[in-house]
Formats: sequence, C-alpha cells, structure tokens
Amino acid sequence: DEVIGLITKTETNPFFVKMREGAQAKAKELGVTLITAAGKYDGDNDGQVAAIENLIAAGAKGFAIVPSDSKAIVPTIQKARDAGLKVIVLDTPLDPMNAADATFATDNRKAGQLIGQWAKGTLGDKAKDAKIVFLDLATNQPTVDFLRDQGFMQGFGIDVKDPNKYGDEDDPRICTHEISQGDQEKGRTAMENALQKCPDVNVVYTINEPAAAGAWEALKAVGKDDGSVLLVSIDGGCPGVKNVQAGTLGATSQQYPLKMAAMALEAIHAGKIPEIDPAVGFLDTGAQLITAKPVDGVPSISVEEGLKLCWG
Amino acid sequence: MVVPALQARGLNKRYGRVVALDNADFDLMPNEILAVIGDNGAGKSTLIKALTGAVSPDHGEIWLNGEPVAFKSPIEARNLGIETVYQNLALSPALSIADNMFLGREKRREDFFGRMFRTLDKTYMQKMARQKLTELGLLTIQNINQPVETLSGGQRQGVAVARAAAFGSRVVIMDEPTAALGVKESRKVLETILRLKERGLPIVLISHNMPHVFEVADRIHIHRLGKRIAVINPKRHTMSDAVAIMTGAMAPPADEAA
Amino acid sequence: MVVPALQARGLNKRYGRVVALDNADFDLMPNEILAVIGDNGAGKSTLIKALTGAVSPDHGEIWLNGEPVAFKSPIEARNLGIETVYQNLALSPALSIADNMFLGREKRREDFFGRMFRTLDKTYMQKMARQKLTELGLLTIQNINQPVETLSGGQRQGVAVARAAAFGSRVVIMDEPTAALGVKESRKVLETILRLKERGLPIVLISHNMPHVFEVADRIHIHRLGKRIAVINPKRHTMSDAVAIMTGAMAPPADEAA
Amino acid sequence: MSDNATGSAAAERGLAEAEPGGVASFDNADRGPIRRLQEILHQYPTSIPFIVLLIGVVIFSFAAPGKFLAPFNFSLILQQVTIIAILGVAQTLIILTAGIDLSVGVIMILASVVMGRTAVVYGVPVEIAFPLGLLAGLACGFVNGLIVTKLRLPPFIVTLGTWSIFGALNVWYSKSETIRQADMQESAPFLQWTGTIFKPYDFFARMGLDLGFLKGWVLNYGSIVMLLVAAVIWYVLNKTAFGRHVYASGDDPDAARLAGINTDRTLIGVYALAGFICAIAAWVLIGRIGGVSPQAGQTANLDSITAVVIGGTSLFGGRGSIVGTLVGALIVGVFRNGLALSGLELLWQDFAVGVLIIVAVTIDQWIRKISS
Amino acid sequence: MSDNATGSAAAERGLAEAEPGGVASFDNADRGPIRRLQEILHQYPTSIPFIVLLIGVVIFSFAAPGKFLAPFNFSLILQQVTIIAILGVAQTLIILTAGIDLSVGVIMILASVVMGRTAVVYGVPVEIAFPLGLLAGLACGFVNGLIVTKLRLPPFIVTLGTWSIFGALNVWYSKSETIRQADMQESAPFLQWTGTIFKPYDFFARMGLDLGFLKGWVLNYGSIVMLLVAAVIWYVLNKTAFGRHVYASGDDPDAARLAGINTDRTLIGVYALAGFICAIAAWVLIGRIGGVSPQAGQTANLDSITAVVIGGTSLFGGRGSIVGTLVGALIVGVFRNGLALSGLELLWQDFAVGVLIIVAVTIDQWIRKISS
Ligand SMILES: Nc1ncnc2c1ncn2[C@@H]1O[C@H](COP(=O)(O)OP(=O)(O)OP(=O)(O)O)[C@@H](O)[C@H]1O
Ligand SMILES: Nc1ncnc2c1ncn2[C@@H]1O[C@H](COP(=O)(O)OP(=O)(O)OP(=O)(O)O)[C@@H](O)[C@H]1O
Ligand SMILES: [Mg+2]
Ligand SMILES: [Mg+2]
Repeated sequence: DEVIGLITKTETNPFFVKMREGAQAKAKELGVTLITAAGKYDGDNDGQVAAIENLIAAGAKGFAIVPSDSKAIVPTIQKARDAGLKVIVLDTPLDPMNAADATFATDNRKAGQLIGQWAKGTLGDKAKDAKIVFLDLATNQPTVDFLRDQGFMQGFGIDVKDPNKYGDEDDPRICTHEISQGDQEKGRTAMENALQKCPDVNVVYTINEPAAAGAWEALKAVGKDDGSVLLVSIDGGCPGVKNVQAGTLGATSQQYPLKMAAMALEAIHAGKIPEIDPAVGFLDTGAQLITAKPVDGVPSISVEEGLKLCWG
Repeated sequence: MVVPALQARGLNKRYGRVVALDNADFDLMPNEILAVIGDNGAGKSTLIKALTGAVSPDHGEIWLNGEPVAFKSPIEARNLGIETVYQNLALSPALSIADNMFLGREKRREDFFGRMFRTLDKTYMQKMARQKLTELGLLTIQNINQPVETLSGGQRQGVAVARAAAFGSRVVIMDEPTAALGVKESRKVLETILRLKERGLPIVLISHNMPHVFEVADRIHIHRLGKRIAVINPKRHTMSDAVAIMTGAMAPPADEAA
Repeated sequence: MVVPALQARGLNKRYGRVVALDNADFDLMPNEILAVIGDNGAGKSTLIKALTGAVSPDHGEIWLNGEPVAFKSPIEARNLGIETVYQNLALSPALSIADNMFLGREKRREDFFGRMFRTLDKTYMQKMARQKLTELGLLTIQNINQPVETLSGGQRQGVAVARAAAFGSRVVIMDEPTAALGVKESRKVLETILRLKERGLPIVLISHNMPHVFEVADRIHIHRLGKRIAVINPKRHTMSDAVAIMTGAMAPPADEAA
Repeated sequence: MSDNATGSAAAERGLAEAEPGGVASFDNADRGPIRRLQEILHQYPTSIPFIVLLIGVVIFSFAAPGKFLAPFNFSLILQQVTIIAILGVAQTLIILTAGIDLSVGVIMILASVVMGRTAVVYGVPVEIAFPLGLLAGLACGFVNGLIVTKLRLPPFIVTLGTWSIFGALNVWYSKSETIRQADMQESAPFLQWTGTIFKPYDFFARMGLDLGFLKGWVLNYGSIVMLLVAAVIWYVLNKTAFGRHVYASGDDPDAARLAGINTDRTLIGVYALAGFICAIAAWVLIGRIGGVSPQAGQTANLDSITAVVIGGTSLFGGRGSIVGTLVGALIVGVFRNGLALSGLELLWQDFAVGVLIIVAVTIDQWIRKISS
Repeated sequence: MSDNATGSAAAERGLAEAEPGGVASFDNADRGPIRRLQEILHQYPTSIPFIVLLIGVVIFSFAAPGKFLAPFNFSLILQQVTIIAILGVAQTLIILTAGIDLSVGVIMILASVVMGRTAVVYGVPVEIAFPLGLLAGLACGFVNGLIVTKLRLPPFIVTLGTWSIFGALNVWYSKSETIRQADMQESAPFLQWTGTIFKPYDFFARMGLDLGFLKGWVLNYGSIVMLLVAAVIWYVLNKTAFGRHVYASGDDPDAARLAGINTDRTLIGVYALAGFICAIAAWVLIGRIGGVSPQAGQTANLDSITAVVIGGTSLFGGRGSIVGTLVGALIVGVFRNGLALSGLELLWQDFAVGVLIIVAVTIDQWIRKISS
C-alpha cells in the first residue's frame, strides 16, 4: 500500500482545496493512498514540520509540499529525504531551491509582473501618474505576499528597493498598502479605508481574488465601479475568471494548482523525478494572464480559455 | 396516624471518606416547627440539602406527605412548594434585591406587553420586595435595586429569609436564618416563623441559638455524627439537656418521638 | 492618659449615595475587650474594614498606639500585627485548611532544602493547624488537607478564627466570629478571646449575641447609622439598655467613655 | 439602555436621605459640575464607554485631520463594525453565562454558505434558503448548548471542538467555493438586501424633514439589522425573566440552581439564541461582501470577544451589557480606521492598536473609579 | 506529581474512622477491584487524564495499525508537542491566577528572533544573545504583569494589546526574515542544541544497561528541557509559598488580599515567569526547526490554552495542575498524529479532532464523577 503525501499552506483556501482535490483524483487513478495535511495559517512552519514527520512515520514514498516558510522548512525536508522520501515542492520554491528533489512552481513574482505589465499597458500614458492601492496579505509579509506585490511593482515599473519586502518604496504613485488577509470581508474594509486616503485611486492590486471581490464592493459603494479603477489580482479561480468576464476584475494571473499536484503525484509514484533545466531551477507550471482587454507585448489568454483552465 | 409532611429514612451521603450523612432519619409533622440542632459539621446542612434535592443522597428514601419523592434538583422541590433558606443563602451577588427575591418566579406584567413580550412587572416586584423586607425589620435597606453584593452580611440573610417566607407553600426550611442577624431582626424572623406556622405550614429551623430554638420549636431533632440521635420535646427538656445530648455528654433519651 | 491601641476619628465612607460610615469615631484601649454592636447595616463591618486597610475611607484619621497610620491594604495592617477575622472569612475555597491557616506566612523548612529552594514545611504547618483547630473544639475536622470549600459553615468560621487567634500580635479584630458556630464551639471562641486578653492583647469583638458580648466585653461601642453613638460599660447597663440604644429606642447616655 | 445588572443599582440609593433623622444628606445646590458629572456617571455607568469612544474620536480627528472627522467616514466605520457587533451581541449572551463561544465565526460562515449555496447553486427559492440558513445557525448553537449542559463540559472545550466540526462541515458543504456577487444578484438578491445603502438625509428629506446634520451619512440596512438585534437582546436581557436567569446563571451558577433556576434550560436557550444571531450576522455578511466566501471571518471569534470585553462585560459572567458591546465594537472600529487613515506604517499601526486598546480600557476603568 | 490544590485533599479523609465511636468505617478487605480503582482515582485525580490518553492511544492503534503504535512514532509525538507543552506550562501559571495570556505565542517568537538575530545577523556571541532572548521574554511577561496589576485591567485585554505590540516589535526587529538552519549552525549552534537527537537505548547501552523497551525511541533535548521546566514549575506551585499564593490569588483574589497576600506581587511574578518560560520555548523552537521563522507561532495561544483546559485546569482560576497540562498537550498531539496517519481526508480529520476533544474531556469528567 503506497502512501504519498500532500502538504499545503492552509486548509481552507480554495487554491489549496482544489489542489488537494486534484491530487485526490490522481491518487485514485494511480491507486495510491494520499495523506493530506496543512498548516493552520499562512506561515505556519511548525505545522508543516509535524506533517512531514508524520509522513515519515507513515512510511510514505514521498510527498509534495507548498512550503509556508521556504527557508525554515529546509532542514526538515532534508530529514525526510535522508529517510528516503521523494520531495517535490509546489508553488513556492525553497531557498535554496535544490533542497528538494524537484520544484514545480508558478512563479509568483512572475504572476505579479504580468498584472503589473498589463495595468501599465492599459493605462498607457496615464501610468506615470497612476494612483495605486495595494491590498496585501499580512503585516509580516509571508513569501507569496511580497513576491506577488513586488512582482506587480516590477511589472508596473516601480523601483522596488529591497525586492523581498514591500513598504520601503518611495514611488509617489504608490498611495497605500493595506492588509486584507486574503479575506473578502477584510478586503472590503481595507479598500474602504484606502479610498479615504486615496480618493483618486485608479489602480488596485490585490493579493488574491477574494480580496479583489471585497475591494470591488467597496468601489461600487462609492460609484467607482464605472471602469475608472483598474482592479487586478492573482490566482485564476473560476469565480475570479468570471469576474474578469463580467468586467469587475481587469485582469488576473492564473495559476494551476491541480496540474502541479497531479504532476507531482505522478512523478513520485513513478519514482521518476523529471529533469529540470538548471538555468531555471524549477519546472514552471505556468502563470497566464487572463483578460478581456489584451495589451500589446503582454502575453495573455482569453476569458474563455481561462474558464476552461480555472480551478474551482 | 398522622402522615408526616416530610419524612426520610436511611439517608446516606459520603464525600470521599467523609461520611456526612450516616443512615439519617427525619420526620417533619404537618404544621409543626421542628428545630434541628447539632454540632458544627454534624451534617445538618447536608441533611436538608439531601431533602431538597440540592445534594443527591447515596441512598435513602424521602416522602412528601406520604408520597415517595426523589428530587433531582432543587427546582423540583421548589415546584412542590418546599422553600429553603440555604446556609450559603443562594443569592446572585450582582443582581438586585428585588431580582433575587423573585428569581425563578418573576412576575410578568398583566397588560398587552406582558402577554405578548413577556415584559416583567418590575414595579410590582420592587414593591413586594420592599414590603417583605420591611416586615423583617430590615429598614436600613432603602434601595431595592441595590445589588445584593453591596449589602451587609445581615441584610443579605434577611433577603434570603424574606424570599423563603414569601413563597413557601408546603414546607419552609431555614438553615441558620438568624446567624448574621441583629437582635431586633432575629426577633422578626422568629415572629415570621410563628406566622408561617399559623398559616398552617410546617417549618424546619436549623439553629445554634438555643434560646431561639426553645422559644419556637415544637420538637427538636438532635443530629450528631451524621445521624439523628434523638428527638426531644422542648417542654420536657432543658437547654442544657439538649446541648449535652448534642455533644455526646449525655445519652439520648430512649424514645420520644412526639 | 493611656494611649489607645487603635484609634480613629471622623471616618467617612460613602458608596454612591449610601453612607456606610458617617464621621465615625473609634477607640480601642490597650488590653481591653471592646465589643462593637449595632443593627444590621449599621456600618460595623465597614468600620473595621476601614481600620484594617481593607477599605480606604473617604476621609478620617487612624492611629495605632498613638502613631498615625494609613493602611493602603490589609497586608500593611497585618504586618503591623493587626489580625482580623472578616465577616466573609477571607478563606481560599480550593486551598486546604492548613494552607489557609498559614496563607501569606508560610513556614519554610529549616534544612538545606528550605534555605536553598524555599521548600515549605508542610508537616509543621499541618500539625500546627490541627492543634489550633482542636483548641477551638472543632474535632469533627479530621483531615487538615481538606479544601476549605468542603467544610461546613461553622467549620469554616472556625478556621478563620483559629488563624487570627494564632497570629495576632498587636490587635485582634473579630467580625461576628461565632455567628455560624455551635454552642460548644462558641464557648471555645469566647475562651480564646479571654486567653488573648490574658496575653496582653486588645481585642475588638463584633457580635449580635448580647449574652456573649456582656460576658466578655470590657466596654461596648454602640454603632448606629454609620457612627458611634455611645460607649457603655456592660457592668453599668443591662442588655436591654444596650439593645434599646442600638435600635434608637433609648437616647444614648451623655458620656461614658470608660 | 442601561445595564440592569450593575447599572440600575445606582438609581436611587439613599440610606442617608430616607432614614428619618439619618446621616447628613447632600445638598444638591452645592455640587460643582465635576461632582455632578461624577454622579451622572455613577448613575449611568453605561455612558462611560461612550466617553472613551469620544476621546478616541477626538484623538483621531487630530491624527488624521480632515479625512477622519467626516460623516462619510463615520458611516464607513459603522458599516465596518456591523458584523463584529452582531457577533458580539451573540458572544455577550454567552459570556454573561460565564461561557465563551469560539464557534461564532464559523457558525456565521456556515449559515452564510447554507443560505447562499442552497439558493444560488441548488436553486432553492430564497424564501426557503434563508430560513434554512437561520435554522442552521440555531441548530449549531443548540448543539453547543446541549453539549455544554448535558455533558457538563467547559464551554471553551465544547466550542473549540464544534469550531473544528462546523468548520469541516463548512468546507464539505461549500466545497470551498466562492459565490460571486453577480450570481447571487441573479438568483437571490434578497440575501444582499442588508448591503443596500441609503442616505438618511434623503430619507428624511423625502418625508419633508431637512435634517442637516444627517448630510453625508451613508448607512446600509445591515446597520439597522444590527441595531434591531441589539435592541431585541437588550430587551430580553433586561425586561424578561429569561434575561434575569441569564445573569443569575453566569453570576453564581450554584446559587442560581439552589434558587430554583433551571440553569440548563437557560444555557441551552442562550447558546441556541447566539447561534441564531450568528446566522443573522451571516445575512449581513452576505450583504457586505455581495456574495459568499467560505473562508471569511476567521478572526471573528477573537474580534467578537474583544468587543465584548472592551465593552466592560466580565469574562467571569454575570456582569455586562449589550450597549457596552456595541460601543466596544465601535471603539475597535474607530481605532482601526483612524490608524489606517493616519498613514502610519502598517507595522506601527499594529503597535498602536495594541497600545490604544489598553489605554481605552484604562481610561474606562479610571473614570469608573473616580465616579464611584 | 499530584495536584495539591484539589488533589491532596483526598489523601486521608476520615471523619468516619478517626472520630471515636464514630460512624461505620470501611472494611478494606471487602472492597472489590472496581471500588479499589475508584478509590485510587479519587485519591490521585491527576491520574485520570492519563487514562484518557491511554484510551486515545488504544483507539489509534486500531485506526492506524502498525504505523501509530511504534516507538519512533511516539517519539515524534513527543517532539511535536514539546513547544505547546512548554507554553502550556506558562499558560497554566497564568490561568491559575484566573488570567489568560494571549501573548505567549508572540513572546516566544520575539524571544527566538532576539536570540537568533542577535547571534546570527548581528554577530553577538551566543553567550550574550541567548540570555538576551531570555531577558526579552521575561521583560515581555513583566510588562504584561505590570499592566494587569497596576492598571487593574482584565488580562484578556492586556495580553490582547501586548500581542499586537510584541507582534509589531517582532516584525520590526526580525524584518520578517527567516534565519536559515545553515547560518545558525555556523554562528550559534548552541541555540540548536535543543533539537539534538539522542537514542535513550544507546545512551543506557553505553552505561551497560540493555533496556530493550527503549529500542526505537528517538528523543531530543527539547523534550528534556520541557520535562525540566514542568518539574520546576510543579515544584514551585506545590512546594513553595509563592505557589500557594498563585492558587489563592486565582481562587478568590479578594479573600487572598484580605488574608494578607500581596496579590499584585504574585501576579507580576507569575506573568514574568510565564514570559521567561516562553523564552525557553523559543529556544526549543529554534532547536526544532534549526533556525528562526518569525511568522510561526500564530496559533500557539489557542493551542496552549487548549492543552491547559483539556488538562483539567479551570479558566476561572485556582484549580488545576501542571501535570494535567502536559497530558493535555499529549492528548491533542496523539489525536493530531493518529488522525494524520489514519489517512482520513484532511476535512474529516478536522471533524474528528473536534469530536475527539469533546469526547476526551467527556470521558475525563465521567471518570471523575464515578470516582468521587
Ligand atoms: N462537598 C463536600 N465535600 C467533602 N466534604 C463535605 C462536603 N460537604 C460537606 N462535607 C463534610 O460533611 C460534614 C457535614 O457538613 P454539614 O455542612 O452538613 O455540617 P453542619 O451540620 O451543617 O455544620 P454547621 O453547623 O457548621 O453548618 C462536614 O464534616 C463537612 O466537612
Ligand atoms: N460595596 C458596597 N457598595 C454599596 N454599599 C455598601 C457596600 N458595602 C457596604 N455597603 C452598605 O453599607 C452599609 C453598612 O454595611 P456594613 O457591612 O458595614 O454593615 P454591618 O454593620 O456590618 O451589618 P451586619 O451586622 O449585617 O454585618 C449597608 O447599608 C451596606 O448596604
Ligand atoms: Mg450547616
Ligand atoms: Mg457586618
């Protein structure tokens, strides 16, 4: 009875729920037992350490993990590999990346860059005096948080200063950073407060699509749902893509959690870790920009395609 | 033969290895004042707690007016008209005097609001509470909406006694009701007890105050080491006899259950 | 002139609009037993709480052996040797009898462990606690490690009294120490009070029990409506006089401060 | 709305005045304004948190000049605290019984998922889906109450357990799928009603009243629902027998039982009622975010407890008030909003929130002390 | 280690036996085994949670056969609960005084950041960095205690506030940067010492003892630290005056004050001590992950409170024990690990954890009831 594990950052985030569903389906297909585990919150390193230990005790053949703290988890992953487990890291690469057997990731920074470029392209000349609001994840800036945020800035052409930390920039176009915790209700609250500070906002970056949906409610309440504000996000979940379709969301970067998980499971089951281009360092499962209004020079796919690929 | 108002046989209650009740018997005749006396820790309070459902005895039987009863909570006893002043008073500290008096039998307003929205008739309850306390001579309490925790020790006891006296309909049990009361207030409580008897109720009075006991009791139940060791008639025995029996200095009289 | 052991002038304490102390005066002479009597709610407990730092008076002055003092907490009073039995007893329900007796003045072992690791000398404390309780005739308590909350009302009071009697070194104040005690136990407490006096201590005894008061008191402080209205000599007045003055039925005697 | 359990007590104390020939009574004419204020505060202790709130408002009108002190911004704050305030009302009920409910947040989410998913995904008419959601909340609360009373377990443990359980049910029923605003608008706009905005000024203007001070205020129906819920529960707590039993059960459960209160029935009632209120909060949540997000509200437990405690309700039960909780929620809302507008760095905003919470309660305690 | 405040009371009760001519005493020879077990449980109530733990172990040895019931797995569980158990010891102290500490988690993280960052990033010798971290924890706890006592605020509010404050300081000092295991190994391996693994079997074998039952066990020094901390605090609580004062202050603070206990000093001591213990937990945390992760520990508060409450300590103060907390932490650890190994879907694992927590405490209460 072959056991393979899947460890996600949190349990209830739809991104990870769908990832687990994808893995579950693949496990059934392959006839292996899937053990799933998750941290209690984004950044819960200890929960993931315990999950890895339990997989070792369960005699797993290997596991896929979306690390919460890409540096701190390294020694535990080493321990698992020493015990003979195959480890594939999903979504967020480890630091150092080669601490895992393989990495299947969407580059979160890249995902941020895509929407940043799109926003810049869409605004055209107006981009140089844009007013941007950032709805981020948490004060302590977990990995995805700063990767996406800084990616957006890089795409938009903002000097990011320290690329691993937001909040130290001095670009006047940045109006404010607010915390949304990736939550729809808090997203609305954050946007409401941001609007008080930046009544003339015209670009809103959001950490994920629930935060974007909340932000849109706040914009709507003050009549800024008329297209005067560009709302961009990351994830590519079905509700998000539909919001792009409906025009409430300008663009979103789509990622592919099901694909990642399924590939990882297959690889571990087969015991064949795919060769990875050492120049990149990881196997990119891709991030694609979805928008109804493509911009020259920024690769994107249509909403229809996005809907076919979306994950829940 | 007269059926006792409240009767118990062979009540037992152990706490770990402490035996609080050791095959205790109990008889309360209709319309009598029965005093229960005994040393500290003899088990008097435990006895009445067992009788009123506040404590469930390990074994033993209880009859109310000849009917076997087994109260699982004090509410059941109260619903049958047994009203008790517990030694710890059973008052809610943060609630007002009026609220405490009517706790668990609040009166609703009789108008539309009362019927539709179950609005309480606070005016009525405050008036009644004040009246009952005045009857007990507790004149120093002026504000019936004062939380009970701000009352003096004696005032608190007065509230508990007034509550039991006002609502007892079948049996009234009072565990040391005058312990914290002043001279004047104690007198009033004794008068209240006699008045309750006039109304036809039987009363159980636990007290360490021998003059009080001998003044009002029809019979005296002497409790010692967890059981009833004698029932004496206060007219035929002196206070010193009672104390001597209670403390074990004198053998209990052979049998004197009247 | 003799310096009073404990003296107060013009103590005031208001709770909202309730005046618990209204310019109350107080004098306790060295080596005397001073009884404080008064109706329920007269302010007796508030008076002694103000004297011992348990309540801070709104204004007023206090002297201990002629020295002005202003206790900010009961600890300060206790550190100066004033030991008090409060009406609510001030016991920790979940702690054992022995723990309660030695609360705040635990004894360490005298050996290496005691000095190095501050290990408590439980054996000693248990032995002492048992002895003190036995002196009070509370023989029904057998297990000195029983939590206080499992004791009967009287047993609890016994623990509090034993504690004060054992540790008082300058003044002992007892707020209704015999309220919940049986006949025999009450006697023992009175004896204890007399023994404390023999040891040279002054004692304040608050009680509603007139026979007790007249039996042991050297002087009687009568409290009414928040103030001292008279100090009488029990040898020159009867109990009925005292009660009459206390309840306002009789005018207080002109001046009789001895 | 004064708090009966501790408040009304002060109403008419007067050993001094009433006792004939009693101790000196106060000369009313003689009292200075401070003394008067003191007496008012003592008489209506519920007004104290309002003062703290006021102080907060004053501070932020300096810290974030212009933006903060505007009717529109106050309207925002009101909208932002609505959900926590409603959950706080539910939590107040529980805490008054000396309990604690860690499951209020998840009950709310579960109820919102039941309402939304049943109506939008399964196409059940909203006339059924909505009551179904309310029922779900009630049932969750009832389960909590049943376990607390029948198994005699500490509420902390029970609701910690049911938090996991209801959370799992939520993931299972919702499939972690968001319901979009647009979809909901199509099949069940009623569920979004609480988010509808109205301008009180226009409202009264239509009735012919020109209430200038209302200009700029923008409320939504959710706030009205919140006020209604609070008013009803205030009434229940202060004017009905059940309310008295709630206070008594929390104050000293043993005494309450000896005094003849069926504390078990009271507790079950409280938990069930709290569950129901959580379901109403779910409705307001749907209105606020336009749809259903099964991951929302994860910090709602702690936030609701915070509102209750800042509102002066004791975690040991028996003392506290609904009004306090509303003000408590508002205080936190004002701090969060004011700090956000102040432009302080995020990190130092967190710091300041911590300091302000402590300061707010300190001032509250201090006013209480000098007024007694 | 028996719980003195409630446990030892049962030691030698005997109104029956001691009173001459008293009521019937029990015949020891006559008692059946069930009756004997009952008496033992009554005498040592601390043993009851162990029974619950045992039941849990038995259940999972069926639910996850082979994998669960292995020394190696038990070693894992022990390692996994170490941190929560240590924080639980700190939390027990606080809860015994009728308080609650929402800041234990963040104090731990802050202390770990201070230790790690000072040593690794700023290159301060570990001989200084480590005590500095301990001091940081102590200081945080001291601040909590000071505010609780001097401003007379509810501990919930105070630690909620300092949670934000310490959290902000943590973000500020740590710059949210993880310190990697390799870097730490280079500059401050001492901080990783608690993570060092040792095999008890080998250890005793080297001493010439062939203890077969120890085969397969893999402990780390962190577990030893945990046991030491628990033992010291157990000693303090049960054998010193300070311990008695802690119980008394939580049991009935007014009574304790009247009885002459300086409750303020006791409380400040308790909070400071708790902060210090959190700093020790920080050390163990560094050992466990090899480095410092400044985002960890966010659920540690709730987890530690859970361990305390499952361990039978009352949230109302004055009643409880350290041993209970250790067992409480173990119970949760066993559930989590057992469920993880069972291969249940994550969603239903959550469901089961909720159910199991409730069931565990129910069984505990039930045994207590029949044994009294
Ligand atoms: N919950 C309990 N746990 C253990 N022992 C108890 C408990 N309740 C009562 N006891 C013991 O039972 C005995 C009888 O107590 P009880 O309160 O009935 O005495 P009492 O006759 O009312 O005394 P008093 O006159 O002092 O009120 C006492 O020795 C007491 O310690
Ligand atoms: N904390 C408080 N808040 C409000 N009123 C109080 C408070 N404490 C005492 N009082 C009031 O002060 C008055 C005096 O109380 P005190 O306890 O001193 O009376 P006492 O003489 O000891 O009575 P008793 O003989 O019944 O013990 C009472 O009317 C009481 O209601
Ligand atoms: Mg008794
Ligand atoms: Mg008194």
